[in-house]
Amino acid sequence: MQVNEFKPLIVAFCCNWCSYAGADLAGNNRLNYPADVKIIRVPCSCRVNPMFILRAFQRGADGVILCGCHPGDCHYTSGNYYTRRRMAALFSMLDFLGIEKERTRVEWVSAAEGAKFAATMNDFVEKVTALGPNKRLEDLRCKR
Amino acid sequence: MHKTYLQEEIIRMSGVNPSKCMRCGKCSASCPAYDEMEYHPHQFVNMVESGDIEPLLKSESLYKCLSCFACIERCPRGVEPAKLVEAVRLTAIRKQGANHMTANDVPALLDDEMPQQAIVSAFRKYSK
Amino acid sequence: MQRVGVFVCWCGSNIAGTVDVQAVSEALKNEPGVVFSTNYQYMCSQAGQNMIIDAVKEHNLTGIVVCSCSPRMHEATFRKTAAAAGLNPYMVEIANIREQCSWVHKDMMTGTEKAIILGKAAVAKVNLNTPLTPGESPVTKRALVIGGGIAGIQTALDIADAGFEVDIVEKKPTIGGKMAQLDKTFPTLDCAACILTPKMVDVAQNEKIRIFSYSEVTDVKGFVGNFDVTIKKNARFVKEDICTGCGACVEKCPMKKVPNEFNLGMDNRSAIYIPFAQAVPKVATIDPNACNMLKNGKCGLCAKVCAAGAIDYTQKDEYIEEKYGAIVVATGFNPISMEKFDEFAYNQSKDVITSLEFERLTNAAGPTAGKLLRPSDHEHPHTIVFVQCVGSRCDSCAEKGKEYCSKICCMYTAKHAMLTRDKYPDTEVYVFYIDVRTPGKNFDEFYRRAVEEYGVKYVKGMVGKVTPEGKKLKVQASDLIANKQLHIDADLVVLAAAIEPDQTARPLATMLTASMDTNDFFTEAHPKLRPVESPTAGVFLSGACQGPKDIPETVSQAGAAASKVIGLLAKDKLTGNPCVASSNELMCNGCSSCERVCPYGAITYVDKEFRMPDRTTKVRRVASVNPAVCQGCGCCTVACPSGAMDLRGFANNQIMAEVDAICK
Amino acid sequence: MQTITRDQLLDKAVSLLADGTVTAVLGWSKGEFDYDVTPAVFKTEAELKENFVWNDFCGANFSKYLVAKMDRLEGKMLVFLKPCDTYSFNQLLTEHRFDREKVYAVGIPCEGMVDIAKVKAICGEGISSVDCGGDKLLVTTLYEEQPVEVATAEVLAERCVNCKSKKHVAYDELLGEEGEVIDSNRFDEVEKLEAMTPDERFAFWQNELSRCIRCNACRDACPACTCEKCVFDNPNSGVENKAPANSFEEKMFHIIRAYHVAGRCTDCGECSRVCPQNIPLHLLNRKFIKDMNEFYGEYQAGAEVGSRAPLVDYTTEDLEPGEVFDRRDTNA
Repeated sequence: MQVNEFKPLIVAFCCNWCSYAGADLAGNNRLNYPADVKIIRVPCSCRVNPMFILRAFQRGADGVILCGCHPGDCHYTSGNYYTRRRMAALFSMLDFLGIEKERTRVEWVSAAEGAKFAATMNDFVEKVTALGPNKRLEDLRCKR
Repeated sequence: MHKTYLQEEIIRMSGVNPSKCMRCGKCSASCPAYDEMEYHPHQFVNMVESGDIEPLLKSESLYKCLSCFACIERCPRGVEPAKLVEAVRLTAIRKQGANHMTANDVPALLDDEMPQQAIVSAFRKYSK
Repeated sequence: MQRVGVFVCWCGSNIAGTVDVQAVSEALKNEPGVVFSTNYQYMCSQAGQNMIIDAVKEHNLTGIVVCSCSPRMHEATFRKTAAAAGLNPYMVEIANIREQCSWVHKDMMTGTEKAIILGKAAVAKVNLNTPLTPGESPVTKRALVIGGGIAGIQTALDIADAGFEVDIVEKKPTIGGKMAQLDKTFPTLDCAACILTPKMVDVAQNEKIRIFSYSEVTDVKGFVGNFDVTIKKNARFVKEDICTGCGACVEKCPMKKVPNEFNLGMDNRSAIYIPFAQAVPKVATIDPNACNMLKNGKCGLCAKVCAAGAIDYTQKDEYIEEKYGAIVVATGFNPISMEKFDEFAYNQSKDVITSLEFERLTNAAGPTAGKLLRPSDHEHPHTIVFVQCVGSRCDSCAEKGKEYCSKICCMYTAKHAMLTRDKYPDTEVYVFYIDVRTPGKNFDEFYRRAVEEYGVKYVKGMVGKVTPEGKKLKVQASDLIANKQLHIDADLVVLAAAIEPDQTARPLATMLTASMDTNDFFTEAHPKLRPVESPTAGVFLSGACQGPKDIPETVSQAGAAASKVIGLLAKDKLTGNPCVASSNELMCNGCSSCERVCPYGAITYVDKEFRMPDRTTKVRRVASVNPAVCQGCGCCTVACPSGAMDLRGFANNQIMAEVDAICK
Repeated sequence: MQTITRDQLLDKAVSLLADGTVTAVLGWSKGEFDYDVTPAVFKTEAELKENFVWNDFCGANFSKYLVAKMDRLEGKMLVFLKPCDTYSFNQLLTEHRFDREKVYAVGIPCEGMVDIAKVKAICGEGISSVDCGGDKLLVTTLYEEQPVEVATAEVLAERCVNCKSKKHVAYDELLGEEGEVIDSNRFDEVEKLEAMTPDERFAFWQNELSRCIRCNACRDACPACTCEKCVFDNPNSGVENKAPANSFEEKMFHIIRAYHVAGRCTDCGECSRVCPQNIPLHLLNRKFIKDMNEFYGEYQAGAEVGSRAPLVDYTTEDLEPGEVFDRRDTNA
């Protein structure tokens, strides 16, 4: 029997000003990371509603990562500070419900950190792959 | 730059970050024992930073510092040179097994001229 | 349902090398709403753009998806293309299949697969796009400059020169600021008054400029182009329009023992006073804390001697409301307090002074009429010690001083030392320095002249202690080059005190929603590319309120701020970013969560009447977003529990659709 | 046993109606059984005398009713507030959800309310009457000849056992004695769950939440859930669903419900009180409260009108989302 290699589905929310540009820079420098990562552009990390993250899990994402400007560097001055509180609360709650904590992550990536973007994605994909498919938060009707 | 063991020990013991020094010399300007010293407070900081510890260990300057802490008080960068001097001094003392002192040695050292405080502080230092 | 056209770009081999573009355009044909799908070598080329325009017309497209390079690269290009084709420019979505796909993946199969998914997400989003039009708001063609120092003066003059009205609000009775107190200016040694006072006169005579002296800003409402500002005119008890500035009242005033703040308390003034001879406006002001008439009703001499009848003891503070299109902050700096530096004996001896006090001592209009005399005994000092970096470059843990370099001290100390040696060659002048920083045009030459031609003794090292002893000041210092400790008997010690932003600017920053850094300097919108703008649209920065600056730098920044203001006021209407938040009033709870997180103060609350199903009406408090102020971060949308707040262009349902398309 | 009597409350309500201070009274009305007391608006003395009750089953928090029930009311509404209700009252004022001018709030002391589920666990089903008196309940059931005596302390609701405050933080008039904020053990249960492995926690919640029938009672009773339109009822929100189609949606609903009230929840415990499936929903809310207390400093929603909740505030030194786990792992 052939063993199917598990390819996780990763949704990455990136803020337009820093992290999306950082992802572009990773591209400009041809820094590889797995194609499992799909990026959604948002104006600021603070635009990301916890509902988006839960929706991604519901529809079968195996991991969700949120990238924004470094604290203090937000294009909108304070957006990522709110993100930091919201996500701290949400992630702690998901953990409280028994969801694997490695499936969610917040990472600050500046427009100059193409290498960090690629490294972060490589690491995140590796960790989520090790966990296997997301069973605990998946809507079984929407199976891929 | 790679730090020597001795240098790291002194930095650790003193809790001082010598690379914060901006070479203003206010420590040496404040030092009441300046003229007694071979290596002055600012040189102390600089020599620890560059790992030049051996000459310090051998220098008389170590024992000229009054620990008045004027340099600590006045340093605009919070470097605290006196703590470095103390750390080097301790290192020197710990190396000198010959100078070790026990409580039994104290009575023999007592005389009318010697201030008691000096005996006590010597005892503190040399018993470590 | 939209009619979507998909255009997949090869970008030569940049995309096509790793992504099967043909397969992508084929796969996206089957997506909901897609009626046309194609691929081309260079979509951004003129030919590629024409292809899009033709397709829009031929297939009646209502939405466009371009699978190409990053939207940061060509989103604007394709929006223009859409507009040229008669579509709303915001009906375009870009799928980034170059930087975030073909360039980071090597394998054709995975690259193609991912490109298709990214394309699907873009199609899903564009299906929910709505045409967006940038909002417009009118511009009040008048500027407000807060602070009447050289920064404020220059900004106001430049704005007025372009034909716009400007008001200056200055909290002191006269404009002029710190520069008016200076003697000579480095590196050219022109006299400060000679170059400043003509500008002050220009301000006074310029028809476009109004001066609110002895006034302060107490409230700011509104937004870029439309600020409503309340200015408090403090009662000066003299009718400004009648007073001729003759000075008869000042002469006759019996209360003459008030410390003169213009001379930093080194001499006295009367209770009714004109700060200095060239004051603008040249109008007397009564100090209510010193005037006997105001304190206990006994005197009234000034009213008797005033030929113009300008004295009015009953004058009250006056509040004026004005509208402005732009605001320039030019609140300047002050030297920090020397109280905590015990080692320099500033509190113990009158002969330990700050550099600003030294300026007054050498100024012909100062307390000693320009003769360099010791404050304690009015004798000529023979040995002068200058100490640099007092309170500057202190570590953050040292609460006495500031962490930053105050930037101007090296040069003014060189100036003081040079001038002293020039006028009094018998004086011995020492300058204790840590570093001498002279990065400016002709600055280093100036400093070298002080050393080489004027014989100023520069000593690398710091002063550790100053002890007053009899008539002398014992200075203990280190000379790091000679490796010795110096003991100097000085007659005068001059401290180059660090400078800090004016403390009254803090509440102003709150009013303007302009941010400040940890040192209370105003933050610029971008440290390199937008140095004279604050992050709040319509608020600009001029002079030392943004960071330590010398006069030439202040003047150039003032001009830069003015040009930004002129650029803003020259517009009749402002067009905003259409991707702004908006609140669905039917769903809004009025809970204020969004208002609390908005970094721009763009959200206000209004009471709105709603018709209920049973034909009654109900008044509810609902959020209202000012599209001219909103920058579109979307923070409010997440704070909103009911989801009433949404962001145009990045709406909840659009992002959800993208998530769904990716996770399908 | 409550220290204040029905007669005292009735007298207060009747006299305030009579002198025109208020035109309506928000109070508890008797239901079919002694224990199913329901909230009601009374407009006349007769209605009050007939139906008004005050006993150990008057758990309902009236604050929320002030949002909807005052639209067409001429004059003021009298509302009785137990200490925990006053926090919700303040929180709703912070959110501008009702007009303070139109309310006359009477603070009343509370000695804790009884959880009928606990009574049933002791006495069984078929309870025909419950007599609240002294520190005992006299429970008559269809199946027992003699009434069963139950100590009130044994059947107090969980939220009352771990009561956080006997202090009234808002009122126009206070009946009885003012109490104190209590140093309660309300986070013990949360800590117990935190100490479990993720698998155990998942199993625990899987078991609890799978009982959910999506009746929405928790949302409807919650004084923080006063949205004009709930996201779960809004087809455009992307999370609309009326009934759980699978285990995910149960979780999604409860996470979002708790998240939406995070920082605003006063921990009044109404969600768990009204849950017909006895799901310990308050634990989700308390987890958020406990986290935010630990991460950002103690904060009690509703303690002051106009206070800024942790999620609409920040400091530049806040901990990173990844650190919430390290923090717990090192604490453990």
